[in-house]
Amino acid sequence: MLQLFLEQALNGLQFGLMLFLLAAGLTLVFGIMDMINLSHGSLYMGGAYLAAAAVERTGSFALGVLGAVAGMIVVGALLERLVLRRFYQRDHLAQVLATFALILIANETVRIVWGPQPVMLNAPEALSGPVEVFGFSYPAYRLLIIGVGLGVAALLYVLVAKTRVGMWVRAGAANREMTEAMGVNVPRLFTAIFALGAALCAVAGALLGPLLAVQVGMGENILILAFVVIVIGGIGSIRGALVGALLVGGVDTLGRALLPTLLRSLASNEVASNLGPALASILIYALMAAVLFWKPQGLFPARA
Amino acid sequence: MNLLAVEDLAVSYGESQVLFGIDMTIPEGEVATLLGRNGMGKTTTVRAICGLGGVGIRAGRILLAGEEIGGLAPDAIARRGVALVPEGRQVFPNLTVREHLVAFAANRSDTRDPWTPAKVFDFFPQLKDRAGNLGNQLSGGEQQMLAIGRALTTNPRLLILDEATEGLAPLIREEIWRCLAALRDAGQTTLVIDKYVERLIRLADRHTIVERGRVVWRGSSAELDADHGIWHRYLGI
Amino acid sequence: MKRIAEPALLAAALVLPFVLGATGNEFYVGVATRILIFALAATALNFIVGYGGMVAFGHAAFFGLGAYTVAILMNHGITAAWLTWPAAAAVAAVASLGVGLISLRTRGVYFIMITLAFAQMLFYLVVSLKAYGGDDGLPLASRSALPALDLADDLHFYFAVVALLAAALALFARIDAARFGRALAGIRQNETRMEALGYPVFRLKLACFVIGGAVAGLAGALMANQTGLASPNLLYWTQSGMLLVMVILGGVGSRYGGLLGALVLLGLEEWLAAITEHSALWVGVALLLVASFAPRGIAGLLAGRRNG
Amino acid sequence: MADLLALDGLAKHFGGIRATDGVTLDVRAGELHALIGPNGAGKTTLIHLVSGALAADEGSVRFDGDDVTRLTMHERAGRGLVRSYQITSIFPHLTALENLRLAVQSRRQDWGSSFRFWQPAARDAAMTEEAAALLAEVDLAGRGTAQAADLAHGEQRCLELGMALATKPRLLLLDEPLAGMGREESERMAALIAGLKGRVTVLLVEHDMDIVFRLADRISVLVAGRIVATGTPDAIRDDPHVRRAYLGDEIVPIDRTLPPVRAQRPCGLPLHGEGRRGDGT
Repeated sequence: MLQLFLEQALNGLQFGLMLFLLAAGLTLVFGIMDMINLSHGSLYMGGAYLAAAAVERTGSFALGVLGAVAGMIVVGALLERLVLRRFYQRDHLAQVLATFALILIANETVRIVWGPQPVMLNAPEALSGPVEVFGFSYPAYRLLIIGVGLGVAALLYVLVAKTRVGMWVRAGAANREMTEAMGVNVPRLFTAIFALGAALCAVAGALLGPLLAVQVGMGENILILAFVVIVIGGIGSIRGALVGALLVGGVDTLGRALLPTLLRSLASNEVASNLGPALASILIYALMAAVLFWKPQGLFPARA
Repeated sequence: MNLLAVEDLAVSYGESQVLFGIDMTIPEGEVATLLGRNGMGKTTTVRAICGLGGVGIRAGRILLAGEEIGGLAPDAIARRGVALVPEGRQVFPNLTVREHLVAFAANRSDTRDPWTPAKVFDFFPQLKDRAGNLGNQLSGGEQQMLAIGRALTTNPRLLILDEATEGLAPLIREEIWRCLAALRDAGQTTLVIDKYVERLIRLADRHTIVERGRVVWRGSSAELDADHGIWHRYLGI
Repeated sequence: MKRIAEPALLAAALVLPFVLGATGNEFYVGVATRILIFALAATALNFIVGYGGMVAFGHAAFFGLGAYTVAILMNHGITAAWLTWPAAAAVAAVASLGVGLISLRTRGVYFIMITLAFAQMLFYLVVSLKAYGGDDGLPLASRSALPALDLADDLHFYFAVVALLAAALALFARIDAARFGRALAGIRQNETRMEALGYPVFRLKLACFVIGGAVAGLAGALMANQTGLASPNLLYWTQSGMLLVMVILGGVGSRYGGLLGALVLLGLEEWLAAITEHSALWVGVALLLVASFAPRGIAGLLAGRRNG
Repeated sequence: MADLLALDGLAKHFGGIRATDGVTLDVRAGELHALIGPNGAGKTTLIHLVSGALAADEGSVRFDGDDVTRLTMHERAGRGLVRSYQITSIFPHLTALENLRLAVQSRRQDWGSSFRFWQPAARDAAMTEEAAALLAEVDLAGRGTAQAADLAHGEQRCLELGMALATKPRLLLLDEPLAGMGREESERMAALIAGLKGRVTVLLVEHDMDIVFRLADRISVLVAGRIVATGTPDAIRDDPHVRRAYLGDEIVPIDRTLPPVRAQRPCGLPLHGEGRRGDGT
C-alpha cells in the first residue's frame, strides 16, 4: 500500500510538473495581457508533433526535444505578432472566438501535414527500463520527466523572481501602464513571454508524447486542466501555477489510483469500479470550485 | 536651453477634446509647475508628455531637448529620460521596495554621479527599513517616497510629479517638499503638480496655470506671489 | 422592415422542407432540424451572455442534462413529450440553479472558469452512469410521443422544433421588454448602480441564468430525439465552446444572435464539408476573420449595413 | 429633531492606511448636512461605508434607529438610504427616460417586484408618468429620448440626481454632485439641491465651499479620517481649530483677504477625463 502510494505520488509529481509547464505560459499570458488563449493547447500539440518529426529525422530524442522547442518559439512569436496582439484590447468573448478558431486551424493543419492517425514518439532507448528508487522500481523515463520538470521550474523561478526581466513581467502583470512609463517595451516583452510559453508547451508536449498519444485534439483535453491550474493558483502568478499544478497533478493521479480502492472498502466492487474513475475526474473540478468559493481570486492573487 | 517645450498642444480624450493649445517650456535645471483646478487639464498634459494611453494628440508638438517626443510610445519617451511619479503613486503591489529600485535602474541623463538603489536608500532612510516589503504593504507616505525613488533610479532628465503630496499627512508632506528642494538644488529638472501654491512658489521657478484646457496665465514665482487675484480667479483660493 | 422580416423568416422556415422535398433533398430536413436545435440552445445561452451579461462557459451541461432526462425517462418507459420535455427543462433549471447559486459569487474570468468546472463535473458524472450507457451514451428506443404530431416523422419533428424555437425567441423578446428584462439591461450596463438602486441583483441574475439553463435543457431534449442518443459528448466543454462561439459569431445580445450563429457556423461546416476535405481549417479562418473584423458578430454586420 | 443617521466609531483600514479612523456623526431628519474635508481625508470611503459599498472594520451605522452595519447596499437602499455617485453612474445605452423608469421601477413597495416576465415595462403608465415628471424636475424635459451616453456632462449629473430621487430616498447621500461642472451648471444643480430641502434628508459631500456654506444646515469637517468639528456654517467658518486642521498645513499663514475657509480651499472640482479614482484611498 505504501509502495503504491509512493509510486502514485511520483506519478502525480510528474504529471503536475508537466501541467506546470503548460500553465506557466498560460498564466503569464492571461495575467499580463488579460488574454484568454484557448489555443495554448495547440502549442502543446504542435510541440509533440514537431518533436516526433525531429526525432524521426535525427534519431536523437534530445535533439528532437530541442528542435521542438526551437520550432515552437518561432511559431509562438509569429502567432503573437500576427494574430493574438490584435485581441489584447478586445473583450474576452472576442478572444474566445478567435482562439477557438485557432484551435480549428491548428488541428486541421496538423491533420493535413501528419494525417489523422496518431504518430509514434518513443522514449529514448536508454531510459526505457525501470530503475530502483526508494526501494521499488520506477520507470527511468518518468524520472527524467520529473528531473526536467524540476529543472525548468527552478529556471523559471530564477527568471521571474531574481532577474530584472522577471520584475518587469510581474510589474507588467500588476500595472501595465506604469511599467511602460518606467521605460519597459511591453509589447516586445509580451512577444517574448508568449514565445517562452510556447517553448514550455513544446517541452511538455515532447516529454509527454511517449506516455500519452501524439494525436490531433490532444491539446484540448489538457488545456482545460491547465486553466484549472491557473485559476486555482491565481491568474498571473507563477508561484500559484506551480502550487496549483502540483495540487491538480497530485489530486488527479492519487484520486484515480486510490479512490477505487477506497470505495471498494465502502461499497460493492461494481459500484466502486463504476464510480471511482468518475469521482477522480470530478475531484479536481470540485477542488477548483471550492477554491473559487472561498478565495474568488485563487490562492495567490497577482493583482492586489 | 529648454529641456521641455510644449508647443500649441491640443489633445483629446476619446471623443472629447480636453486640451486646446497648451504652451509651456522648462529650461534645463529649473522647476516648473502646472496649476489649475482639478479637471482643467493638468493630468492630461502630463499624460500627453509621457505618451500614456487614451490621450490622442490632435495638434502641436512636445520637444524634449529639441527632439520631438509627441506620439512616441510611453516606454520610448521614458528611455529618452522622462520619469513620472503618477497621481495615486501606483507602486507595484507585488514587487518589493528593493525590486522597485532595481528593476528600472538606468542612467538616462548620462550623469556622472547617478542615482543607485543605495543612494535612494540614503535619500529616504525610511525605505531602507522596508526594503523587503511589498509595495502594497507600505503607508501612503512610504509609497510616495518609493514612487519618487523608483523614478530617480532611471536618472531622468525630466522628473514629473503629478499631485506630489495629495492625500499625505502634513509631516510627510513636509518631507516630500524638502526632498524636492534637495533635488532642485542638485540640478534636477522637474515638473510638479500640486495644490499647495505657497509651497510651490517657494520651490519652483516658473508656473503655468491651465483652465479648461488652455493656458490662462504663466509667470515667475515672484509674479504669482505678488498677485493673489490670480489665485482667486484661477485656483479658487 | 422588422415587421415584414419576422413573419417572412417564419414562413421561410415553414416552406423550407417542402422545397427540399420537391428538389429531392429530403436529407437536409434533418440537417435543418439539427441546426435549429443548436439555434435554440445558443439562443438560451445568448440570454445569459448577452442579456444577463454573464459569460457562462458550461452551457453544454444543461443541454446534455436535458438530453439525458428524456433518454432516461424513455428507458423507464415514459415517452410522452408533454411530460419528458418539460421534465428536461426542469432538470436543467434545477441544475443551473445549483450552479448559479455558487458561481454567481465570482466575476469575469473566474465566472467563466467556475461554470466550466461545474459543467465538467456533470460531464464526468454522466460518464460514470454505467447503468445509462456510460461512455457510450444512452440510445432512445424511439422519438418522444405527442398526441397530435407524429414526431417519428422527420417533417413533423422539424415543425415541432420550428415552433419551439419561434416560441423561445418570442418569449425572450417579451422578457426583454418586461420589467425583468429592463432590470437585466440595467445590470448589464452598470451592476453597481443597480445595487445602489436597491435591485436584488444576485437574484435577478440567478433567475436569468436559470431561464437560460431551462431552455437549453429543452433544446437538449430535442437533440436526443433528433440523434436518437443521449451522448456524454453533449456535455463536454468543447460543446460549451461551440455554443459560445455561435453566440459570439451571431451577435452577443442581439435577438437573433443565437439563431444566426448556429445557422452560419453549422451551415458553413455543412457546405465546406461537401466541397473540401479540410473544412475545419476554413471554418477556423472564417471565425478568425469575424473575430477580427466584426466585433458585434453577424447581427452587427447586418445592422451596420442597414444603418449605413 | 431625531437622528435619521447615526455613525458611531466607524473605521476602515486599507493595508496600513486608516482611511476612516473612528467617525462619529449624526444626521438629523430633514436637515441638509454637508461633509467637507481636504482631498484624501476619507470622504469617499465614508460614503462607501454609509451606503454599504464597503464593509466597516469597526463601528456601527444606525439608520432610523436600526443597526444597518451588516446590511448590503441594496438592502440599505431598500430602507431608503440611497446614494448618488461622484463619477456619473448611469445606464449609458438606455435613454434618459428609461434610466429614470428603471430607477422608479426599483421601488418594490410601490410597484411590486421586478420579477415580471411578460407585461412590457413601457406599458406601465404610472411608472412612465412618474419618470417623466422626474425628468422635468431635474431640468431634462425634452431630453427623454436621448441616449444617456449622449447627454452633456451637466445633464448626466442631473440625470444622476433624478435617479437617486426616483427611489424616494429618506436619506440621500450626494457624493460631489457639482464635480466637473461649470459655474452656470453648478448654480443650476445647487438650485435643484436647494429644492430638496425639507423634502428629503441629505448628506452632501462637496468641494465647492461657496455652495456648501450657502446650502447646508450643518457642516461636519473630516480630516485624516476623523471628524474634527460639526456645526452650523457660521460656527464652522469661525472655528480656528477647523481652519488649522482643514488646511493641514500649519506653516502657511492665513492672511488672505478672502473669508478664511474659502481662502484655503484646496482647488476643487474634479472633471471627467481627469482619471481620479476617488480621494485618498
